[in-house]
Amino acid sequence: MAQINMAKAINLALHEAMTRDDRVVVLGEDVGIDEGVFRITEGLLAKFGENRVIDTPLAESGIVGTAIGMALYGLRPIAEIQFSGFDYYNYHQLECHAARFRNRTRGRLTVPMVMRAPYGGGIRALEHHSESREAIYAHTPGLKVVIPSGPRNARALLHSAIQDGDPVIYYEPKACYRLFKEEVPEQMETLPIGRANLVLKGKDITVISYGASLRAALEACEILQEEDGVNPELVDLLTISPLDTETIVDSVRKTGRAVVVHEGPRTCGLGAEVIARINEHALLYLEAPVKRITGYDTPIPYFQKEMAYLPDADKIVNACRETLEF
Amino acid sequence: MAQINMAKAINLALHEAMTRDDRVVVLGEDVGIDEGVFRITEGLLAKFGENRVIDTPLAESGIVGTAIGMALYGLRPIAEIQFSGFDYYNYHQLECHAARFRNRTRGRLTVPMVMRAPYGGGIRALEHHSESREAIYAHTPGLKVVIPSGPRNARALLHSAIQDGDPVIYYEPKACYRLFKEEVPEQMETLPIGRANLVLKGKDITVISYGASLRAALEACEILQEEDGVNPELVDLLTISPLDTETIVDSVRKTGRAVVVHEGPRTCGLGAEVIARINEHALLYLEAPVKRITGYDTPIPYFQKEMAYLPDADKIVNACRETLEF
Amino acid sequence: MPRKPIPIPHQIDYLSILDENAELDTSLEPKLSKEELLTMYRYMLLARRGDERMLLMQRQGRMGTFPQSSGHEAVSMGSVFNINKNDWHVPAYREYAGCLYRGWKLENFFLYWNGFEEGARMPEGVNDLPFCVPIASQLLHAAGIGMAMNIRKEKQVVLTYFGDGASSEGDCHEALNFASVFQAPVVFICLNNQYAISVPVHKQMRNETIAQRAIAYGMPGIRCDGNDVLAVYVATKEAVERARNGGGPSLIEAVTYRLTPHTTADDPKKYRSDAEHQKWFLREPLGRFRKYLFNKKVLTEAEDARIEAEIDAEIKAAMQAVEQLTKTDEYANPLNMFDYLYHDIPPSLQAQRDELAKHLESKNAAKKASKSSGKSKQAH
Amino acid sequence: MPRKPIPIPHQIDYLSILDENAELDTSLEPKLSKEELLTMYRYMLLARRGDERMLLMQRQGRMGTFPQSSGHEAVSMGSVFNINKNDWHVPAYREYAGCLYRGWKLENFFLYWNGFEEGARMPEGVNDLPFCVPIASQLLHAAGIGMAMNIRKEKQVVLTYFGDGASSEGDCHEALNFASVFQAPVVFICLNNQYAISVPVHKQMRNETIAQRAIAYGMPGIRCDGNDVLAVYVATKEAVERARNGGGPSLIEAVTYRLTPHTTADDPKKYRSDAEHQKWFLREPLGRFRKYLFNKKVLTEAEDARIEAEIDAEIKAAMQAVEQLTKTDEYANPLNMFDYLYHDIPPSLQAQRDELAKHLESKNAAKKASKSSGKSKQAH
Ligand SMILES: Cc1ncc(C[n+]2csc(CCOP(=O)(O)OP(=O)(O)O)c2C)c(N)n1
Ligand SMILES: Cc1ncc(C[n+]2csc(CCOP(=O)(O)OP(=O)(O)O)c2C)c(N)n1
Ligand SMILES: [Mg+2]
Ligand SMILES: [Mg+2]
Repeated sequence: MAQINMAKAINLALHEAMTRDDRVVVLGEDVGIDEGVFRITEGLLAKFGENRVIDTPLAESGIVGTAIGMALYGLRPIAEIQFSGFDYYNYHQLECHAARFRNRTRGRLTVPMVMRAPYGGGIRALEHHSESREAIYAHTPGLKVVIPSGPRNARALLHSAIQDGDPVIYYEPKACYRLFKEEVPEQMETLPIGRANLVLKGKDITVISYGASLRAALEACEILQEEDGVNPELVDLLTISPLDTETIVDSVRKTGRAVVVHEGPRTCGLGAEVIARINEHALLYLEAPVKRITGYDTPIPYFQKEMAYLPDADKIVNACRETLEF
Repeated sequence: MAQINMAKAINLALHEAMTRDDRVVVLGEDVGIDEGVFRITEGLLAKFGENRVIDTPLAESGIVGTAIGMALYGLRPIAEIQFSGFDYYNYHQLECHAARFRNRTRGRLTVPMVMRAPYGGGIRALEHHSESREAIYAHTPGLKVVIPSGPRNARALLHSAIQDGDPVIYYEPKACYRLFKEEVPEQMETLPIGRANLVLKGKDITVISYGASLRAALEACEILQEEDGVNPELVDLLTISPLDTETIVDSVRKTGRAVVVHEGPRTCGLGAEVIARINEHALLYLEAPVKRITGYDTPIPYFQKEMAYLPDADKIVNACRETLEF
Repeated sequence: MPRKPIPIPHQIDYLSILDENAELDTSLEPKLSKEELLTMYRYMLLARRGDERMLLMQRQGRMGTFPQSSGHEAVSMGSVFNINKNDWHVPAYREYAGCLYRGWKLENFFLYWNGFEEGARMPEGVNDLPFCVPIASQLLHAAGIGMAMNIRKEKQVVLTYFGDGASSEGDCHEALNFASVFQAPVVFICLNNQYAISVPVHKQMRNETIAQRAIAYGMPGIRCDGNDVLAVYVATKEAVERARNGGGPSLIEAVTYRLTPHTTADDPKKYRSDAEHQKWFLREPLGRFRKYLFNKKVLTEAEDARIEAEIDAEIKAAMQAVEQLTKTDEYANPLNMFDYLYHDIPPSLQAQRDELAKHLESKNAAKKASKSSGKSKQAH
Repeated sequence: MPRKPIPIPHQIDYLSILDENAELDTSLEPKLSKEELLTMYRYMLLARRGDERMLLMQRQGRMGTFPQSSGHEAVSMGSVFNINKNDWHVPAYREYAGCLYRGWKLENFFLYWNGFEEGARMPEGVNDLPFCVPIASQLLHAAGIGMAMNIRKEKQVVLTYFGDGASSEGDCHEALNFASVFQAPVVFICLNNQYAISVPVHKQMRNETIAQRAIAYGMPGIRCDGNDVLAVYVATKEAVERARNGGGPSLIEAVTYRLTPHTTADDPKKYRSDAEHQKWFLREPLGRFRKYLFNKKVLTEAEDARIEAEIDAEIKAAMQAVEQLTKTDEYANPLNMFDYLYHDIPPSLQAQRDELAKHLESKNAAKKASKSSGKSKQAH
């Protein structure tokens, strides 16, 4: 198949999923005739009609709450929240219900649904349009949280999310939507939820990241290889809940050093959890404190200053160097 | 002054604050004639009238959103959410507004308000009535999060929260409401927000906790003293955001071992953050991995099994012993 | 361009058929067979007696805090009697009568309110959601189920319930609006029992009725006597037929009264008068319906006694069944808190399960040891 | 107990005074002085020209994505003209005219939509909240401010604004209900511009008007021509007077049209027709008001040209001011992201500030070094 970008890859997965399973429906604000504010739902309305591609009223709790009802009924709804900064409006529906129905009813009722939302900064957007609060979902038992980093894994993971029997939060790093292209296979494919990916095999230091930050991490690793002759191992988490402890721990046991990178706020973010698991399973292998290159504990600033807020290759390179020299 | 329990101490602080500052108002569900489902607002309606003690409609976003408006106008609202498990309904108001107005307007407008809510398990309550998700707030830049552990600090911290210029989440460990009494001074007092308390000075291991879990931690420390001749240092965080890194780190540098205890879910919980900070500032002092005794990554079960979910002295003692023997 | 009133094509009716003295408006009386009437009566009575028994159990410490349903039987039963097994029923938490009629077991109640998740596991074949504690959130599930029926072109309907207090939540608004926009076959039934815990309805809203909220959604609305099972039946019948025939959602306000405290933890003396309670007690639904059945000769003293005895036996059997069930490992083992969260347990959660398993084992071992040694220091 | 309609004591009027052809209903014409009329015109024009200039700047990359206000000037100006400085104004994000009249500077807009928080710092003495991006959430702040006025027994009022799409949010419902229950002096003004991005109002709701939502809250409601600044003025005047005299909140639906895309990132060709746009373009508020002023001889060509020139100069001055401001350390330094979050910066946040400061320093040093050495590898 041709080289496609992540926006196209997600769109492709939606087309494929809706074609193969008529229980799959898409709902959200502007997902129909407008084809999504990022054009992620392009072509869906034309192909599948108003019955399965549903422009909803402007109400996030309404979108997620009715999606839960649809899933309980037996459909496979995919609810789009226009920007992750607005999914707080529906958090109670996810926490109180999507995450709990299976447990509450001892398996009798389930909520196989996906909530998709673009998240993260770097596109010069308005206030509330650049948030990265995936940790809230990772802290919510009963949800799974998947964050792709490129076209191919985006498509595969979206299929996995749709086919999963449990509710999955699928956060799309919007800065990557049109950042680069990748070959995706002709055949649709899935990727196991809960499994991280070793992007680079190395031995000197482990860099752990996901989503848009992964690009910065990759860039940093290349700089380290080129300029420092260092061999970093780069882990792309892909799923942040449940977390792939094994891959993280195996790598750190090998390298003895690690840097965690994400753009969400630092306190109680994913970096903290990764460090806690390293502490639990690989403390004795550590040669240096694990560093966190993350968003700061402030709201992401308006776009003039957002690049200073976000992790970038410079910050990661410096953190790695400090960790290596520790 | 007489010995009083925590429920009474919080009530006392409300009486005092409303007496000394007529900008202080209380609003929430059943806070008026019913005096709160836990009787925390006892006597307030009778003393301060309907104008300042406001029974609201049943709508959490409404309560917090209007409290934000009141604070912007110049009042000092105290919004009660009946149970913390329902404050997800108003999270968007806190994240998008309470936490941001000062920053957004570069100090021009501020939201000095308190959101009080009883949190945590152990009182044989219904589903959604025993949640402990303080980490969500700790992960939200712009909020402060205070959790008292006993009558005296509950009263003092509530005064600090009310007088603070920024929005404060004041989570009340409801299992402690009537658990024990303590002497509180005649004069009203405050405690600095952001400062932890050394409950026990020790040298062998640091136990870090807060809220209702602190009781279990204290019990565990006493067992360790008695049965093992171990000298634990017990830190009561009191504020979980901003976190008192210094007190934690100083203690761990001294003891070299630590156990963190809280009842919220483990992944991305406060324990993770505490471990991350220990890693950052005291890694080389660590003799063993820091253990987490926390709620599991499931919703807290219905009450028949909640005690197995919650941290208790047994679990903490075992964790400390394993850490000491590591 | 003068100033002129906009015609608003909505009328809100009030409906009452069997009044508090069991006087009947025969012109409005629905045609229900003897069997049908007795079925309704039976489940209303079962709900009432179950409620009363649970109160006793609660006082004995054999039940947790729970919201009683007494007084709400007519709203629940009168409405639910209009739908079929393959329709959906989305209760709040006071619809005991309707739930029992739908196929819930008394065991579901006894377990649920006593802290066992198993109580929320509906019997197979029952298209009901369990009770919903977070106020108003269930209304969106009902709307979504209705939307799904339209998507799948199924001619089913959904009944869903909420309180007067619940009407203030944003989710209630969103649910009514979604259902209206998508013409979902959902009947929204408000049990206006005039209080949300201590807050009276006139502090909850300033509008004269909840029914008139229907106008805000371009949806049919009606108010009825919620203690009159016949009025509720007729009002719901219209709404269900409309929904089934593609006419979209409706809003029914059923005015009733909570005969009991809000829950077993509540003291209504603080906020409502004896006189008011007394007045409404005389209007309660069950006695009125019983009189009607006697007047119609559908029910006799003997038959009534037989039903009471049958119900009593049913309750006792359920209590015994629950006593047995809760001793089984399936119900009693704390480790089952991990077993239903996801379809497959993830490794990190399995590790937590193992951690607790180890802890429980060592605790049991310690307990055994301390039993033999006589000392017992450690907690819980 | 028959079935009978419940009288609902609410009437929703439609109000139009100056129609799209600038025909006037003189019986309804408000008494406004020449100065008043010119002030209104001036701020409407300033908003329009500011909007147009920002679009140019955006196309040149000197402005971020922003929602244009063109077409909404009458709703904003006609309403805001009824309140005083010490009343409160709680906009959504299209009320440019009213904001400028209230005392916002063009700089506020130019900064805000170009990614500087400083744009949301209102001048001292202005009782306005900044624009609000999370839809409908501001309505609760307005309700709370109104409640606070009652608590403090101040005779102020609040005007607040929201879109047709915003009316679907739970927060909108909660705000209307709180304001109603507490009789807060709040006037809720819905700019029904018939679209929420691409979603037309008939997919947003099924009710015939947004004004009839007032009935759901037992609150006065009115619908008016939102392109008619006189109608908006009169409708708001009634509501403001009622609010100020203890009569509580009101809901005004002002029917208008977004003359532009939703934001500069939107392409309305996908979802609305040229014909429709054309039709509504002819109804736009500014030209109509201008005609009225000419007809009344309040405005002449010369005076109009003078105002245009004045506005042009004002816009240019603001652009220059912003260019200077944004070069200052106060505006440009990324470290200021830490400086306004709390009254006092907590130690752990100070540590993060220091971390970024160190990083920026080393980056600057590297930049300087690489400038001299000619190589430039690292990011951003
Ligand atoms: C979102 C939420 N907020 C608060 C509560 C606590 N609560 C439980 S029942 C109740 C009152 C409900 O009143 P109403 O809707 O009238 O129903 P009723 O109990 O009278 O049947 C409250 C406030 C809750 N369960 N959920
Ligand atoms: C809570 C929330 N959801 C979604 C959005 C994205 N969004 C911005 S404007 C808009 C449409 C608003 O429509 P309307 O209320 O009619 O106002 P208009 O833009 O037409 O003035 C949407 C969906 C948002 N800003 N906030
Ligand atoms: Mg009620
Ligand atoms: Mg609009």
